[in-house]
Amino acid sequence: MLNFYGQALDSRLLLGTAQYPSPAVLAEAVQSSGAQIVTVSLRRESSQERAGQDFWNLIEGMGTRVLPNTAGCHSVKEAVTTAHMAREVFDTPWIKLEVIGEEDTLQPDVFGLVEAARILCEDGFEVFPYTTDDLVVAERLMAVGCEVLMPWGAPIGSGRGLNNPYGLRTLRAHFPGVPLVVDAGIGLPSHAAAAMEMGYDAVLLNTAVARAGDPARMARAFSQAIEAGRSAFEAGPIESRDMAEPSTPVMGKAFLS
Amino acid sequence: MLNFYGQALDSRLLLGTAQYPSPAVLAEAVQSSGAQIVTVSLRRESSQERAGQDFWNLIEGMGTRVLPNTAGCHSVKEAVTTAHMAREVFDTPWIKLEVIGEEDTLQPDVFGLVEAARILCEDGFEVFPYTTDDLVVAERLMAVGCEVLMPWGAPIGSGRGLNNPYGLRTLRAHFPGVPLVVDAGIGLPSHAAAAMEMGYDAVLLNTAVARAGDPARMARAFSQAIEAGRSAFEAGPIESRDMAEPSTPVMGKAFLS
Amino acid sequence: MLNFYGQALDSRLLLGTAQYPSPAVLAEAVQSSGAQIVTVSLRRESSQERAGQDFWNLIEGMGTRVLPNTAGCHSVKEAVTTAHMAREVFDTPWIKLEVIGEEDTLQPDVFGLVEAARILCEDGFEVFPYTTDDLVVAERLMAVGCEVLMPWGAPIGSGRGLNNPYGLRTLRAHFPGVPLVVDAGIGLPSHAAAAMEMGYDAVLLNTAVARAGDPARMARAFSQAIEAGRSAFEAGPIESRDMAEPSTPVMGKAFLS
Amino acid sequence: MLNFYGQALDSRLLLGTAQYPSPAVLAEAVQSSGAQIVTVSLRRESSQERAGQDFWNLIEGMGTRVLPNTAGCHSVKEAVTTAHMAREVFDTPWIKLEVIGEEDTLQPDVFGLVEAARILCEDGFEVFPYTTDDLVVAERLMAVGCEVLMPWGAPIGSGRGLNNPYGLRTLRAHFPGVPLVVDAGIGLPSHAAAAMEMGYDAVLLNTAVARAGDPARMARAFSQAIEAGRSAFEAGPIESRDMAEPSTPVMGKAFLS
Amino acid sequence: MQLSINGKPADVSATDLSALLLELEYGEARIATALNGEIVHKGDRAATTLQAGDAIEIVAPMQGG
Amino acid sequence: MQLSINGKPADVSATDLSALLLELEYGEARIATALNGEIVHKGDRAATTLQAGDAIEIVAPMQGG
Amino acid sequence: MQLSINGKPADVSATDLSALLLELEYGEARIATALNGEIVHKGDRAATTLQAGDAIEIVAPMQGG
Amino acid sequence: MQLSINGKPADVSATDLSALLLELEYGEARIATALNGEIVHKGDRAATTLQAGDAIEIVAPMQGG
Repeated sequence: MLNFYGQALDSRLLLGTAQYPSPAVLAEAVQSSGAQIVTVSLRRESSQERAGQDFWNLIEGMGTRVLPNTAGCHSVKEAVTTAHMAREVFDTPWIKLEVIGEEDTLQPDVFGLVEAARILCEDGFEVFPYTTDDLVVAERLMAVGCEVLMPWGAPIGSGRGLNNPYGLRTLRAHFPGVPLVVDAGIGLPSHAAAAMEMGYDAVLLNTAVARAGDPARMARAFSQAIEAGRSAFEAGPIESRDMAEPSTPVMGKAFLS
Repeated sequence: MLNFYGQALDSRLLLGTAQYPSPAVLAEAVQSSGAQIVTVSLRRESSQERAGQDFWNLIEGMGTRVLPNTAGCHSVKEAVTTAHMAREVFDTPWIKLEVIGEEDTLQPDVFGLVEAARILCEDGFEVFPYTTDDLVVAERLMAVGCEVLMPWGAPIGSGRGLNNPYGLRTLRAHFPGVPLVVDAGIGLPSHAAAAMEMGYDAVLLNTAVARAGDPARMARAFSQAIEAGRSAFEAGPIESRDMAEPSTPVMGKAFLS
Repeated sequence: MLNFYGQALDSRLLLGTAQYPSPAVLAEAVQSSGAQIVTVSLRRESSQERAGQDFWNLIEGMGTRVLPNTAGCHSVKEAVTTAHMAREVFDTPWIKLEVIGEEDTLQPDVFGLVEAARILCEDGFEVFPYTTDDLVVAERLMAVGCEVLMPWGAPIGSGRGLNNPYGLRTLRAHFPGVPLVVDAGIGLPSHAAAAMEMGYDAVLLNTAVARAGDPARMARAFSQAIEAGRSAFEAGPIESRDMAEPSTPVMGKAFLS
Repeated sequence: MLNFYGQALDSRLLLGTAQYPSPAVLAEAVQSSGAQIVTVSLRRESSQERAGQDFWNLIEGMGTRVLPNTAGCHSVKEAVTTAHMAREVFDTPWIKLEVIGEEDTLQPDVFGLVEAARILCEDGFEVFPYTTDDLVVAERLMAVGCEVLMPWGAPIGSGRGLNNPYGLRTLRAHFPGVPLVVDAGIGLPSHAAAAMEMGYDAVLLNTAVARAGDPARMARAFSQAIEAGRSAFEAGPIESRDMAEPSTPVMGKAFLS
Repeated sequence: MQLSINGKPADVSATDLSALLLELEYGEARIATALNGEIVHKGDRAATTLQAGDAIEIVAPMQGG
Repeated sequence: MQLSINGKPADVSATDLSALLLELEYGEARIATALNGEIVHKGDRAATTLQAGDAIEIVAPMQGG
Repeated sequence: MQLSINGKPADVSATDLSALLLELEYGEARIATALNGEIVHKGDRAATTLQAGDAIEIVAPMQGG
Repeated sequence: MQLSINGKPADVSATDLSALLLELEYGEARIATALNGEIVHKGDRAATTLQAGDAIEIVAPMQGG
C-alpha cells in the first residue's frame, strides 16, 4: 500500500488545485479524481479580498490532505522561508519542495534543492522534493532525509509525458524501496499509466486536468489510468516480443482447403 | 455510444478466450473485464472428449455476445467456409475475419481479406476484418460492405503496442464515422489507453490478459485504461507544448529574498 | 555491390529532380550528391515552350541514368500508359511505378500497384514499385516479376523519416536477397542513415534536398549519411545495452584518495 | 568553425583510444576517422613492462591532440590529482573531467563535477566536463570557467544513442554560443548525425568504433555521419509535416483515363 | 466403409452424414460439418450420402483470440 | 478539323498524327503521343488518321520525384 | 509610520505586528507573516516591533500545482 | 626501506623519489608521481624524501575513452 512518511494512502493520484475555471469545477474534479492529497500554495492576502480564506474553506470541505508547495521559489532562503510559512498556515509538516533553476523549463536547481531539503529535514519537515531523474541527486536527497522523491516527467505544464523513460526506469530500479512520484509534464492518461507500469508509486498532476475541456471527467480518467497502470505492474505483464504468436491455438484446426 | 452493426455496447473492450491457465480463470477474467463481446473459434471435436461442448457451456454462462474468428485461415475459401461453419455453430452473423498472409507476423493478406469480406458480406455476414492501417485497404473493405474495421497495433501476441501511431492516427482521421477497433499487439494498459486517446472506438485483446501473472486483475486494468483513454478523448485533453508553463500562478508571490 | 536489374551501381542515393529553385541548382545538387540515378517524369509539352526539351538536355548533360516515374497516376490504365510513353521518351525499360490510392498521404494503392506491375513486367519493363512495408504486398510484387522494392518511409514530401521502423526491419529480414530502397518521407540525413543501418540497399529522396536552404550542400550531406549508414551495417555495429560499460579500462588505476 | 579553448578544429569527431583489438587497429581507426583529438588516460606503470611508453609513442605518431580523461574517478580529490598528473604526463592544459557518481550508469556526480571543475579552472586547466543534459548544472559549470560542455547521450558504452532528445535540444537552445559535444552512449552513425542535426558542435565516441567488427570502417562511417549531420544543420533542412505533398508537380499531367 | 474423420481414418457403417453423427454418438452436440472441404448445413446432412474415401470435418466451439 | 490537344481545343488541317506534329512544329522534340487515352508509338503516327473530336496528348520530359 | 505591506506602501499607526494585523482587520484569517524577509511566527507577532521602512509580507492559502 | 609502489610492497634503498625512479630504472619514461595521494611534480622529486610505509604511485599514458 502507498505510504508517504508513515501516512498510508489508497489513491495514487495527487492533484493540483490551480488553473481551474472555477472553484466549483475544482471541487468537482478533486472529488471525481478520488485524490486524497491536493497540492496548495501561498500568496499575498489583502484583508479586504480574503481570497485565501475562501479557498481554504473550499479545500477544508474536501476532506483531503494538503501538500503545500514552494512554487516559484528560486533561492534556498526563499524556499525555506516559504516552507515555514506554509507549515504555519496549513498546519502540516509536508512540503512539496520546488527550487526552480531555469525559467523556460521550470526545472529544479538540484544544488539549491538538496541544500533546502537538508535544512527543511533538519527543521522537522517531511519533504517531497520536485527533482530530475538524476540518480546522484536522488541519493543526495535521501542522504539529507527525504523519504519520497518526485522526479519530473517533462517540464511543468508541457503535457509532453515522459521525456526520458530510460532515466525514469533506471531511477525506479535504483531505489526499489523508496516511494517515487512522477511530478509534472503528464498530459494524457496513457502517460500516467506508463509511469505506473514502470513501477512508480504515484503521479502528481495539475494542468492536464485543470485545463481539460471537462476537468472532472479528465480527473476521473487519470484516476482510472493510474489504477490500471498500477494493477498491470502488480499483475505481471507479458514480455513484449518481436515476432507474432498465435493467440488462437492452431492444433485441431479443420482441413478445409 | 459504441455501436457494431446496430448493436449498442457499453464496454469498449473485446476479450479473447484463448490461452488462459484454466476455464475458471477465463471466466473470472471475462467477468472482471466487463467485456460484452468475447472472441471464440472452431476446432475439430471428437464425440468422446466433447471439449467444445464444455467450452460452449462456459461461454453461454457468461452472458456475453460471441465474435467467432477465422484464426489460422490462409486462403479465401478456408476463411469463408470457416465463417459459415461458425455461423451455424454460434448462431450469429458476426465474424472476425482473419486471412493470414505471413507466418512470422501473422499479418493479414489484404488481398485475400478483401475478397473473403466481399463474399461474406454478400452471404449476409457482419464482418469484423482484421486488417492493417492501410487506408486504401480500409476503403476497399468498406466498399464491399464492412461497417467495422479492426487494424492491428502490432503482430498478434507480440505485446509491442502501437507500432505505427502515425498510421493509426491517419486511419482514424480518414474514417471519422466508422467504428475502429485496434486488434492485436497490445501488451500494456497504456497501449490501450493511447489507442483510445487517438479516438479509436474499442480495443480487442487476448494474450496480454490471458498470459499475465494475474489475468483477472490485468483484465480489469485494461478495462479501466480503455475507459480512461476514451474519457480523455471526449474530455478534451490539453495540447502538449515544448516550454514549461507554471501551474501555480506567479502573481501575488511574496517577496522573501 | 548494389545492383538493380543487372545494372551495378556505386551510389546508393537516388535523387529526384523536382522542386529545385532553378535548373542550375538542380544540376549542382545532382553532381554533389554523386547520384547515378535521377527520377524524372512526363508532362504535356507545347511546341512553343519546349520546356521538356530544355530539361532533357540538362539531364543528359549529367551523365546519370534516369528512372521515369508514373507520379500522380491513380488508375492501373493511366499508370501503364504513362509507363509506355516514358519508355518511348526516355528510352529505358526502368519505371518507378506509382499508383496513388489516397490524396492526403499519397500512399500506394496496393491493389492497383500489383496489377499494374504485373502488366508492365509482362510488357518487358523493369519495375521499381513504390509500395508500403506490407510483406504480403511485397511478395505479390515479386511474384509478378519485380526485382526491386521501394517501400515508403513516410508520406511523400512529409520529411517525417521512418514512420514504422519495425515494419521496415521486418521487410528487410523477410527479403534478404532483394534490393530494397526506402522511397519517400525522408527529411534528414539521420533518417537515411538509420534506413541504411537496418540493411536497406538505397534511399530515394527529392523534397528534403530540393527544398533545403542549400540543396547542393544537403545533397552531399545525404550522400555521406547514406554511405555512413551502409558502412556501419557492413562494419558490424555494437549491440546496444541498458547498463553502462566503462570504455577506459579500470585495471591499474592509481590509488589517489 | 569548431573552436575549443581557442584551438580551431576541422574535424567534429573526438575519438577514444580504448578497447581496440590491437594498437595497429587503433592507429588505423584514428586515421580513417580524421579525428584531430583523441582521448587518453593514465594508469600505473611498471618499469619493466613500460606499456605506457609504447602507447605514448603510438599516439605521438598520430599527430593528433590528446584530451586526457579522469575516467574512473569518484571523488573530487581523485579527479583533481589525476588531472594534475595528466597535465604533467601529456603536457596539455586540456582535461576531460569525469567524476563518476553511480556504477550502473557511470553517470556524472554533478556536485563533485562542478566542484572539481572550479578547482581545475582556477589551476589553469581547460576543462571539458562530462555532464548530463541538466541546464542548471551546465550554467554552474560555465560559471566556474568551463568553455565547453560535454553532455551524455546515454550511459557510457551502452550504444543506446540519445536517450533524451528533448533535453539535448533544450540544452542546445539555451547555450547557443557554447561548444557542445555529445559524449558517451552513441552506438550508430545515425545517432551521431541526429546530434549534429540538433546543432551540437561535435561528438565524442569510443566503444561504438573500437568494438565494431571493422573499427577502421566504422570510424570512417561516423566521421561521414557527423559531417552529414553538421552540413544538414547548416544547409537548412525542410520542416517535417503530417500530410503528404507531391514532389512531382501535378500541373500539366496528361489525361490518359 | 472407410472414411477420413477429422483427419483420422475410420471404418463406419453409416451411409449418410446424419447417420454418421448418430453412429459416432455426437447426439445434441453443438457442431458444424464439412464434407470434402465444403460445409454441409445441419438440414442437409440426412440427404448427404457418403462415399468411401470421403473426408469429413466435424468442428465445435473452441477458445479463440 | 477540331481536335483537343493537351486538353485545349485546336483547329488543324493535318489528318494524321505525324502530320499534326509537323504542323505544330514539334520537329525533333523528344515526345510521346497518345490518342484518346491510348499510346501511339512513334512508328505508328503516320498511319494514325485523326477524326474530328479526337483527344491528343503530347508529352515530354519533366522534373519528377 | 510608513511601511511596505505586501509590496505596497502603507501608512499605519500600529507599532507591533499583531497590532498591525488588527488595524488591517485580518481578524481570524489563516495567514502567515514575514518581516524583512524573515518569517515571524504567530506567537512572536506581539513582540515584533515595527520600524519605518519595514517590509511586511502577509500570505494566505492559494491554489497550487 | 619498505614502501608501497603502485599498490605492491617493495624494499628499496633510495631515500628520495628521484633516486627511487633511478633505482627502479624508469629512465626517461613519461610518467607522473604521487606520494601518499598527493602529486609530486617532476621538479620536486629530488627534494621529496621517502619514509618507510610511504605509498608511491607511478603512472604513465594509457588508452582512454
